[in-house]
Amino acid sequence: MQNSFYREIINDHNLRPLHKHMLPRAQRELRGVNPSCGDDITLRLTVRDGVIEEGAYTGDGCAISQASADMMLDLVLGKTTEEALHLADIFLRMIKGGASAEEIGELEEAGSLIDVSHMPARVKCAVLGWHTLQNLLGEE
Amino acid sequence: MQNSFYREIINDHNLRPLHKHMLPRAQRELRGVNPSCGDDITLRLTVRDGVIEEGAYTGDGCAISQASADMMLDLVLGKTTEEALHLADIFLRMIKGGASAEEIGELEEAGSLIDVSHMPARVKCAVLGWHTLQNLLGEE
Amino acid sequence: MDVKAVRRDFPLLSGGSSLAYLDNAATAQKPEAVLRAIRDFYETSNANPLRGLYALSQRATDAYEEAREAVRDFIGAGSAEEIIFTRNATESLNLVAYSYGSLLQAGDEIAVSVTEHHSNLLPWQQLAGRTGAVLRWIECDAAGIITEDAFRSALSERTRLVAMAQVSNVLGRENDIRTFARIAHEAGAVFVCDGAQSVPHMPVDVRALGVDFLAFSGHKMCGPMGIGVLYGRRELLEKMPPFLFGGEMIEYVTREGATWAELPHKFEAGTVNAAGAVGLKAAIDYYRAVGFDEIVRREEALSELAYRTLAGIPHLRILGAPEGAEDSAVREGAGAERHGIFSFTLDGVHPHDIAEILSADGIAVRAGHHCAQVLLQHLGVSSAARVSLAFYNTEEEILRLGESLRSVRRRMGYAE
Amino acid sequence: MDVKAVRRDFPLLSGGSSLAYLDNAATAQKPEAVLRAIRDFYETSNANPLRGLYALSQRATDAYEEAREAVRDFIGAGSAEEIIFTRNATESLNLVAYSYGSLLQAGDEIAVSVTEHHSNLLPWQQLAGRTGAVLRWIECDAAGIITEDAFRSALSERTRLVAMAQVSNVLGRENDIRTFARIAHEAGAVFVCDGAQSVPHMPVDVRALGVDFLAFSGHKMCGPMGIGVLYGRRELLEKMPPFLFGGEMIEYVTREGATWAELPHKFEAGTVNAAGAVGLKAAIDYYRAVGFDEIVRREEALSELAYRTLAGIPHLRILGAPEGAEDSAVREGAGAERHGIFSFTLDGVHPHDIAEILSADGIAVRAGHHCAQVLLQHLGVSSAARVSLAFYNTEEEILRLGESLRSVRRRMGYAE
Ligand SMILES: Cc1ncc(COP(=O)(O)O)c(C=O)c1O
Ligand SMILES: Cc1ncc(COP(=O)(O)O)c(C=O)c1O
Repeated sequence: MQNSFYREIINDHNLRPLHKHMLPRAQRELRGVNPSCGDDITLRLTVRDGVIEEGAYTGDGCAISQASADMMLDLVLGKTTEEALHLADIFLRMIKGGASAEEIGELEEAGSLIDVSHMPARVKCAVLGWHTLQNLLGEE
Repeated sequence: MQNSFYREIINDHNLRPLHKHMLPRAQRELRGVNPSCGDDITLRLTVRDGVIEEGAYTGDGCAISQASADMMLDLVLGKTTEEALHLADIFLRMIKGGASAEEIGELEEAGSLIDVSHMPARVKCAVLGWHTLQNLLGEE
Repeated sequence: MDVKAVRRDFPLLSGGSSLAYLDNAATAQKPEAVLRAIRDFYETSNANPLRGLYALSQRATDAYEEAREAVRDFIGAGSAEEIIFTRNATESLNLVAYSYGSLLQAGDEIAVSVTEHHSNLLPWQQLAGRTGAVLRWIECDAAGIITEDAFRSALSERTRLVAMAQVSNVLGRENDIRTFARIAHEAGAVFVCDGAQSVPHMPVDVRALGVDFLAFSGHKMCGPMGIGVLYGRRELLEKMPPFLFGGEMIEYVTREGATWAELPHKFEAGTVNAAGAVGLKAAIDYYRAVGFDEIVRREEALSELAYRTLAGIPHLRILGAPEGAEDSAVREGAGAERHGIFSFTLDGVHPHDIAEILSADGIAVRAGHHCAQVLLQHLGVSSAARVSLAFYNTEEEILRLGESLRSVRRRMGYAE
Repeated sequence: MDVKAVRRDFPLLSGGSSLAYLDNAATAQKPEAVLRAIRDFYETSNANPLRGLYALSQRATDAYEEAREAVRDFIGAGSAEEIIFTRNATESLNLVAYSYGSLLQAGDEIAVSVTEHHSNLLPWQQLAGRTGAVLRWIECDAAGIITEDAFRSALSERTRLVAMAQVSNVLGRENDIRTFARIAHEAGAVFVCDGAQSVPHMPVDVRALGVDFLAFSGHKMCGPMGIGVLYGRRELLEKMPPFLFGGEMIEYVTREGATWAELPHKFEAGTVNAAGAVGLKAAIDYYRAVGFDEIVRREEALSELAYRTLAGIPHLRILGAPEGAEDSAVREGAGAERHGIFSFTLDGVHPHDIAEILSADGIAVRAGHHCAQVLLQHLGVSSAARVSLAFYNTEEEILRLGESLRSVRRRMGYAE
């Protein structure tokens, strides 16, 4: 499983991330860390009228943590904060094995991380960005 | 083993001790205790010119601890403190399995406690009086 | 219950030895299922749990966490994070005394019953010494019973912690933990329950009892040695500092300081005893397979028989029983109330001699202070013999015990 | 050494699985002899040791005390009373920190090396916090080596205690304990040696080394989980207060206070893990049967091969190795010096991804901070992969590791 898993989307998002950069005009930022493995992400967003207009992350960590954050931003940019939280909820349930196929469809590319639900040691990596997003948006 | 062991000399010394009484004119007294089982002996002696003239014990405890003290007094009364310490040394070695048959002969009746060397849980009971004697005579 | 079949599950009991093992309060025998579970773990899942990314370590982690879940379910805890694996009940109680105890201050009061095992007494006595807290004693009556009045009179508005066993390891009496925990809470104290002698013998539900902490040992309930449990209410565990420091219990460490892992790991420093936890789970499964109700019923019946047998023996005095109880006078249920634990003396014979003679007859009982010197002082004896039963004991073993006991005074040289 | 034969002794390794288990520094696999010893204990000798007067309890006591004697002999201690059974090395070190630590005062100094495992670091950091003692760091150089100068400069006339591992669990380097212990003693300090990674891999003699305390775990040397050892010099143990309080560690208890049992029981509260101790003895016997010299020779050879293999892999950096070491440049003995422990990074690939990919190839290595965050901060990495060997590993496994590692960057999407 893991072999092919690494070969596809994840490697791409890890090696050639679309959203891994600074965001000078960010309104909000939050750091999320997995102390046990050293995954470390800082998420930055600009929200206007309830819509996530801009977003990016910086950080360091395993392919899964970085790719997952990148896919997440791909998905939530341009969406309302409500929609973003809804998607985060689905993602976290998917990783725990509790989301429907239909819901997973809503996650688009991030749905490919469903494999992590069979890799308990990597769950923390996959959800790091999403938890950080929840905390950042929940902060209002 | 234990069955016959209890049937003989020990029961006799336990039930009808010769030296279990107070000793009003005692010069020296010392208490010895086995905390784990509650064996408790107070040994009292009168020593004149290096000879144990009078001796007795009071206390409480299992048959082995009481009988052993009684036999010990039987043996050391009238002997010099040096001889008494020599006999105590033999007794303690016997219980640990390190005395010769000849030495054990010197212990007279107390030699019957050799069986205790096969009953590790009772070693402390058997040696209580003898240790107390050593401490009492060593105190000078 | 088919006792013969049950005994066949226990290699030590079924190996052709005629030993009557009546020292179950000290430690229980182990069924084949527990031995097999330990071996299986080492043969198929042995790795250091919690940190490995490879499949073997994941298997070890799963086995360990399944054991935690089994314990949670067994004692009715709300969450597996409230289950901390320790070495034994003693360590569980020390953990609370060191960690929760560090929140106490001089002048605070700790109430402990006089019937406690040293493991639920010394940690509090030492804590009082360290902090300047005051140790208050909850007294029992001559029968070993702690009344509500006695309980209340040991408490004050300064009481911060109450420690009490659910079942005494000397008297076998069960304390009314539910009531006492409620009263303790009303006084603003936390309630630490020593379940070492109750969890193996009756269904215990921490939420129904309302206790804040519960400690017990695997080895007394047919599980392996080296594994114990501390249940703690989450809110309390969360505010408590760690006890042991080392691997697996941290979040961040720098030269200046450290932050701690989440529950339950915060309290599990170093490599865990996963094989022990797996063995404990197998013991719980075994209890389930035999049926806990069945176990309780059988132990009650054996207890009744044992009480009647002991009460009928001349010169024998059961600790905490009315003076001179005689066979015919034994009230129904008086035995079952003792949960299979009977401590006694025999006039003129030291308990060590009793145990030695019974041992010669192939009967294993304990003699001594049973790690409850304060209780024995209170009852005015320096030592006692103790019989303690488990469901795998037989009526025949109890009758053999009775016969052997009847012969002891004669064999010690008394004319009956 | 006939490795094939040795591997047949290990059920998990010989069960037809093709797993290359290279996480031995985390925990070792168990030979059949150890599993059998545990089972034998429960089948023939299971009782609560130390207090029973009946034959079964005596057997349990004998088995337990024979295990203590085997440990004494194994590490060259003067007396079995200096051997305390604990749960693991972590608990052993915490015992010293709580108990010996209580004799320290504000302003006293504790010296700890930056290379330590959290289990030999946090207890001292916490002790400093509790007592007001000052924690001083013994620095290592970029290769992870602690020089005598570095050691001396962390000591002062206020140093009361020095804590150091004999072998680092990250770098595999061996510290010159004999020299450091002597210097510590000259400064008036006691020397605590963490032997978790040394005792399983080299003959350790506490008197030859001159250490005051030595801690190690059974599970890292083919013994069971849940049993560890603390060696302590008798004079020190005697003046130390007990750590855990409860059954079996007292002499007298009254309502007012207590006096303690003699060594080693003073430090072994509650029911002991006799089966665990018996399992550890079986592991020691197994080491003897295979031959410790043989084990050391073989582990040195495997270490050499592993170092050469790793050093030859592009983009791979071994922690504490000279920058850009290349296959041909590897000095003879440079691998053996690491006692089978190699931590490394691979440019552009997070260690978790390395471990995951190796796991997919049936190779078990660890990734993370290895409970040594202070060392990793010092070396400037946040995480690393680690290979750790035992005598039952094979050359073929190491070659497979090399191949697999060579493919990792490609499989992560890099063009080599
Ligand atoms: C150097 C070192 N010290 C201490 C420990 C702690 O050992 P344990 O987890 O068995 O307590 C370890 C193992 O993880 C170690 O490698
Ligand atoms: C009531 C009670 N509490 C605590 C303990 C201590 O249990 P352990 O020795 O397993 O820690 C015991 C058993 O000896 C006990 O009977």
